Amino acid sequence: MSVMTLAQALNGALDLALARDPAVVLLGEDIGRSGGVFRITDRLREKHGADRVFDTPVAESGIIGAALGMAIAGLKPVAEIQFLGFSYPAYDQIINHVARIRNRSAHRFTAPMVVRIPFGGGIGAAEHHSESTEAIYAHIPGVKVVIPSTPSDAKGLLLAAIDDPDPVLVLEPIRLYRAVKEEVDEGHYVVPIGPIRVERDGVDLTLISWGAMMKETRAAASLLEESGVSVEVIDVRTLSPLDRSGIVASVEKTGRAVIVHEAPLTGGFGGEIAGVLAEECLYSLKAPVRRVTGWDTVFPLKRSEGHYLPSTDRIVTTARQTLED
Amino acid sequence: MSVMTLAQALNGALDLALARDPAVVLLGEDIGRSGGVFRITDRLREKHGADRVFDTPVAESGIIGAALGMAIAGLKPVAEIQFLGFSYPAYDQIINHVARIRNRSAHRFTAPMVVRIPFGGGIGAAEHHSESTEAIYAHIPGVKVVIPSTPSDAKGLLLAAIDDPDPVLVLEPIRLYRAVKEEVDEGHYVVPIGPIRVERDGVDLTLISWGAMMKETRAAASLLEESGVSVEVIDVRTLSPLDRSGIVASVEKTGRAVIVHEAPLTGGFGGEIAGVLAEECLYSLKAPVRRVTGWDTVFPLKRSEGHYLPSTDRIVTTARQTLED
Amino acid sequence: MFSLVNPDGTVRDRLPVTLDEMKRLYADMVEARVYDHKSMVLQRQGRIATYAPFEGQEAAQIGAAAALRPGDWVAATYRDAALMWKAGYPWELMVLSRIGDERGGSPPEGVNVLPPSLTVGGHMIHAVGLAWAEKLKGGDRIALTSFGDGATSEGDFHEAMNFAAVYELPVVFLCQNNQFAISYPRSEQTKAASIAGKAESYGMAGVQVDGNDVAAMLTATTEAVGSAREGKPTLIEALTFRMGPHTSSDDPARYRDDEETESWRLKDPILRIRLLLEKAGGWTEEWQSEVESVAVGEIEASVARAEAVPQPTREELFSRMFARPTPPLLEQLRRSQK
Amino acid sequence: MFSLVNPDGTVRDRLPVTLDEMKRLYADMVEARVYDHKSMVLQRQGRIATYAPFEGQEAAQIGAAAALRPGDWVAATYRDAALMWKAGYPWELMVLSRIGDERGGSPPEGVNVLPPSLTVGGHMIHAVGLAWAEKLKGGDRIALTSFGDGATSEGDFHEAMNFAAVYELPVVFLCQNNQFAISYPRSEQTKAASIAGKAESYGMAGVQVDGNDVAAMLTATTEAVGSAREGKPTLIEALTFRMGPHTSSDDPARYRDDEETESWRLKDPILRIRLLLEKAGGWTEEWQSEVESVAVGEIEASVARAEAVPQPTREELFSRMFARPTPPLLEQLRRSQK
Ligand SMILES: Cc1ncc(C[n+]2csc(CCOP(=O)(O)OP(=O)(O)O)c2C)c(N)n1
Ligand SMILES: Cc1ncc(C[n+]2csc(CCOP(=O)(O)OP(=O)(O)O)c2C)c(N)n1
Ligand SMILES: [Mg+2]
Ligand SMILES: [Mg+2]
Repeated sequence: MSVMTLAQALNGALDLALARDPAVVLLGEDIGRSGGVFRITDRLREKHGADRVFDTPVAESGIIGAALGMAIAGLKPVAEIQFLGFSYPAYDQIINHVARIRNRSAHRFTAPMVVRIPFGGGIGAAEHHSESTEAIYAHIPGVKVVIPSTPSDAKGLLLAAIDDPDPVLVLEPIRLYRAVKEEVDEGHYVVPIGPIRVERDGVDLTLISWGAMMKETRAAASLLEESGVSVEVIDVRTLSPLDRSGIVASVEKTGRAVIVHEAPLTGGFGGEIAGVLAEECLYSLKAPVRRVTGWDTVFPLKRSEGHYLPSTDRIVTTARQTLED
Repeated sequence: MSVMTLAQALNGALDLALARDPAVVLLGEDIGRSGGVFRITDRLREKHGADRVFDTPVAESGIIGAALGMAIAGLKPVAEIQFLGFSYPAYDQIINHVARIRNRSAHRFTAPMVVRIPFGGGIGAAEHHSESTEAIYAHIPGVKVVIPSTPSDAKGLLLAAIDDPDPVLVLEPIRLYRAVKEEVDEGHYVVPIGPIRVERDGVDLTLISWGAMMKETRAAASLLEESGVSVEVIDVRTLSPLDRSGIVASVEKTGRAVIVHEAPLTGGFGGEIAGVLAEECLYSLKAPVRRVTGWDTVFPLKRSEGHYLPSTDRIVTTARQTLED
Repeated sequence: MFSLVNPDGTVRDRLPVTLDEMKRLYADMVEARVYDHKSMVLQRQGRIATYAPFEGQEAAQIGAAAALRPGDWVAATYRDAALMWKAGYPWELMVLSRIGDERGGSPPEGVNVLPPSLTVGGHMIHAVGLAWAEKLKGGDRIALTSFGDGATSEGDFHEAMNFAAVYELPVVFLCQNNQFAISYPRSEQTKAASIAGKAESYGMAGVQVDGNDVAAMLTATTEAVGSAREGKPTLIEALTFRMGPHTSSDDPARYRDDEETESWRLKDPILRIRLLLEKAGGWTEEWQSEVESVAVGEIEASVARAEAVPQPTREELFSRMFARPTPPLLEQLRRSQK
Repeated sequence: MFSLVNPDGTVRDRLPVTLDEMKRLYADMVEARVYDHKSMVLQRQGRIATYAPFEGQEAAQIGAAAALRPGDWVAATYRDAALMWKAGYPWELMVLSRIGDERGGSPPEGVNVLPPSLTVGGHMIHAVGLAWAEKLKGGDRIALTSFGDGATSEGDFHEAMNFAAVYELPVVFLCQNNQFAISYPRSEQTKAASIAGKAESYGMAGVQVDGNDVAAMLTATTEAVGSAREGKPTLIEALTFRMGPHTSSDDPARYRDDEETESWRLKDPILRIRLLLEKAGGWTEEWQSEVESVAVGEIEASVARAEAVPQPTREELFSRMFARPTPPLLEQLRRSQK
């Protein structure tokens, strides 16, 4: 065990994967010589060789499509897209090919590959560098989508993704890369893809979130606890396949739910979860489900980030309303 | 007035738009000489000229990006993407540029453009030709998404889209192009973008759907009415901006809701609507909200379509369960 | 343009292909055409869904595939049934796909031919990735990807060509320029003098070949495969023509006149080899009818086997998504069964 | 490679640019560099967000923009502040954008310069659409789009180039080949001998220009703009070098050695014109310091004005999305206010 940031945990996972399985290769823009714009692949090219870690031309569709070909031929490519806002040129490859080759070929050809993508805002970045469009990926049948919010989950989910016989998207919360530290096992271990993580047990209210928003969600939970509210906190971790029963079990217990995400409200993945609660928890719900999310706007530039991003305060206020209903 | 199919109504709307506004131009693959694979632009090139109706190279990103440039420069382009399954190469242009140019330039540059896309399955088509991925478009801040299910709505919504100062996606249900006929006003008129259409009034249950699934939804409503159930049927028509209050008003009245769509369940737009009901209608809901949708699978080939597509029967059965709760 | 056999069956200088090989290629083209015509009939009879005929392109497809070794990868299109078959993909499975059954997408082990891509352009980069993997694994397999003139306008063509050249990958890019992308003519698709010429902007070799000359296609592709094995990708532009409609639901009368089509009939890829074989004394009435009956027998049997495949179960729809169905899929399967 | 002024300020044959013009271009480059250096300082001081410096590329940008007429369209990148400014986009608004305020994206009426695109490659096709509209409207405006060497690998480059050529549109494609895409060198980005050469595969004219020679850039771009007005697009490859980091958060030491950078210092675009002007007797100490103080004054004033712009309101976040805010936006705005 040693204390690591989320970024270090990811780097460690990739290092380990490259060392233990010769089929693992990395490709992406600036991931080699410069170690990635967020240094997640730092030193991996020096360590494992230029024939394992590839810098690529600036072509996202090419990166994902080439990774798919590699995967079909038996490698385990881990591709990086530099920011989620630049993943869209590859959306066609992901939804039409990566997600479908197994079905198209009735299991004859498969895509054991991983796509790592930094995402989310809150760092005053330029346009396109703060996107949270996880919902458009979680809606694709045939790909799995995981979003770690702690260093140990980051390493375990990434290693599970690399072991998975099917394609997995790993969305990495930029804002948390270096914001959180914790003890992480240096060896190889996996965090299963699917199950939610109940980060904190409670009986009065369930706060449901994922990615960078876990930070504000945790803070809100602590504030609520201080005022005597028993809060259950769920880190969804895997958006697809969704752990419906895990979420339902918690809300059946608490009877109250607030969902928190950074993406715009309409069509965001919070709608899916609220929908699940409307289907499964009607009789146990003591108050309306509420969503604390970004607004239906473009993610703004630095000066307006505060107007857009869900704050701890907004979460607490919404939770209190929900407790009063 | 004269009786038209949905396809004829769309063709009439485009004909009218080209005639009344010189700024309107059409571009897309095979829309000129051959009049489009579904003949929606039939004869428009002969009638309005090769400098108004353009056949393009096979390049979806190019089509949408060029249309955006045209729109910024003051034209009103109406672009066609041949099938929704082929729209993804243009997803980047739509989410990163078409939807953002107004915000990016603080109103200085705008995108008064329309993108028409045939979508949906049920005709035993080949792979990629049966997609219903409306949810990934309805989640994009900055574009509006409409889905007509009747000839008069098709014409009115398309004309409204062309008049709209902002970008509008018009998703056209392939299965209904020639399946429904009705009296349509030959003149120019618009159906406002936004409001739902209550197609049938009822008090016991609300059926909510859009696009081709309106066919099965209508059929289910009739069967239920025959057995004495008073069903309210909502054609959502506009997914974005969503008419939350219109939907909520209906469900507050009936206390029961079943949402029907062809897209896969998880992350489908039905989740958003069920989520809205969980937020707004908890106290009036007499039964859990239910979704009758496609499964979380790739849309299958002809032989398995019946295993995937929501049937009138599935809608009726689900409605009855909801009435019994 | 590189060509060896003229439309009248005469040969430009000497032929690097043996008479027996030519007879084999001829027989294969005949069988392919039987499949093509049969498929159009099946479609009209409603026994298969939309079909994209390749009549006129038999030489481009059979000649190119004949240059491959077992184990080489192929990523082709909806119009490449002849190419895929010659590379080992059974007719039967292609019919099954057209019947609307995903199991048609699963060729036998050892046949490294991907089920055809129906998105224009999306699959070329897969060949690049396949070749990249083979290069890293140190094998000598290559990947051939086939696509049309229209596909060269997609951004994916550009990215695939560039990656192949940048990483010096064993890929052969085969563009069957059949002069149309549905209704859009090659002359408008690009203002480039030739599609083969596009190779240069990737630092890649490009060659224009008479796509209706099976000997030229075999020879040019064999050369390209050879350089591919040395890490030098090539773009082959096969000049050919789609004699039929784009698909069974297309009406060519809307965008091209019969004269153009008829002018290409004289350049028919099968006819010219028959004339060549006649001149070379390698052709007899008996042999022709034998070739035809073998072909008809093969195709009829393949169609019969495909149509005998039982309907897919609902379970398969769910089980095909992942190695192991996810909990949501299992739950949905349960719901679907009540 | 087309060039007119050597690094030492000597001129190859005669200069098609007047001495006064050269002095104007020189002064503009000096002002641009002042802006560039000032921006790096502002970034370190935390007064603006990430900044992408263009030092070394002043000639490519000022020379190209000098060839444009008022009303011509420009679609450029995050690194093209000098080009955009010369085309009429106020420094002040570019600073405002970097401060993190969308209102910086709104140039004055009549200035047809789009706010810069931060997606690599996505904006070239917008220039194509802009030019297409102008052609249809029958005006004689052209569109110039600027992008880097890395952007030429994106599929969007391919589609934009093809559309421009196919429809014979008044577009100028300006590639500032500054040798790197972040850490990825031009030599790996494409195996093509030159980027200019890629024009041929679209049936377009391509020219390679010394991007550090403002006279050559002005001359070549003026010619390209001329043919554009006749419906003939051109691809200009400006050979230049990014002297600074990719952005303020990049560390070039990881991927390139100082020698390479230093070798380009000798080819500095400003230095060579100063030497030229000295030789031509068009340069004096006084004039230089006057030019510099004007530049500093302009930039300082622009920064001051930008920083004086009041914070954006929450309402603006919602009102910027559509011509009229939609009901969901209005409701969300209400919620955001409690
Ligand atoms: C990405 C994408 N866009 C559009 C289509 C619709 N479409 C199917 S075939 C075709 C024309 C392709 O022409 P070409 O590449 O020349 O191949 P050919 O059909 O002539 O063999 C088009 C536009 C598609 N299948 N995929
Ligand atoms: C579509 C997309 N992919 C990746 C990025 C990340 N990125 C920003 S700049 C850059 C390199 C661009 O290099 P080049 O085109 O040569 O322009 P330069 O920065 O050298 O001026 C990359 C990869 C992006 N902004 N957009
Ligand atoms: Mg073709
Ligand atoms: Mg560069």
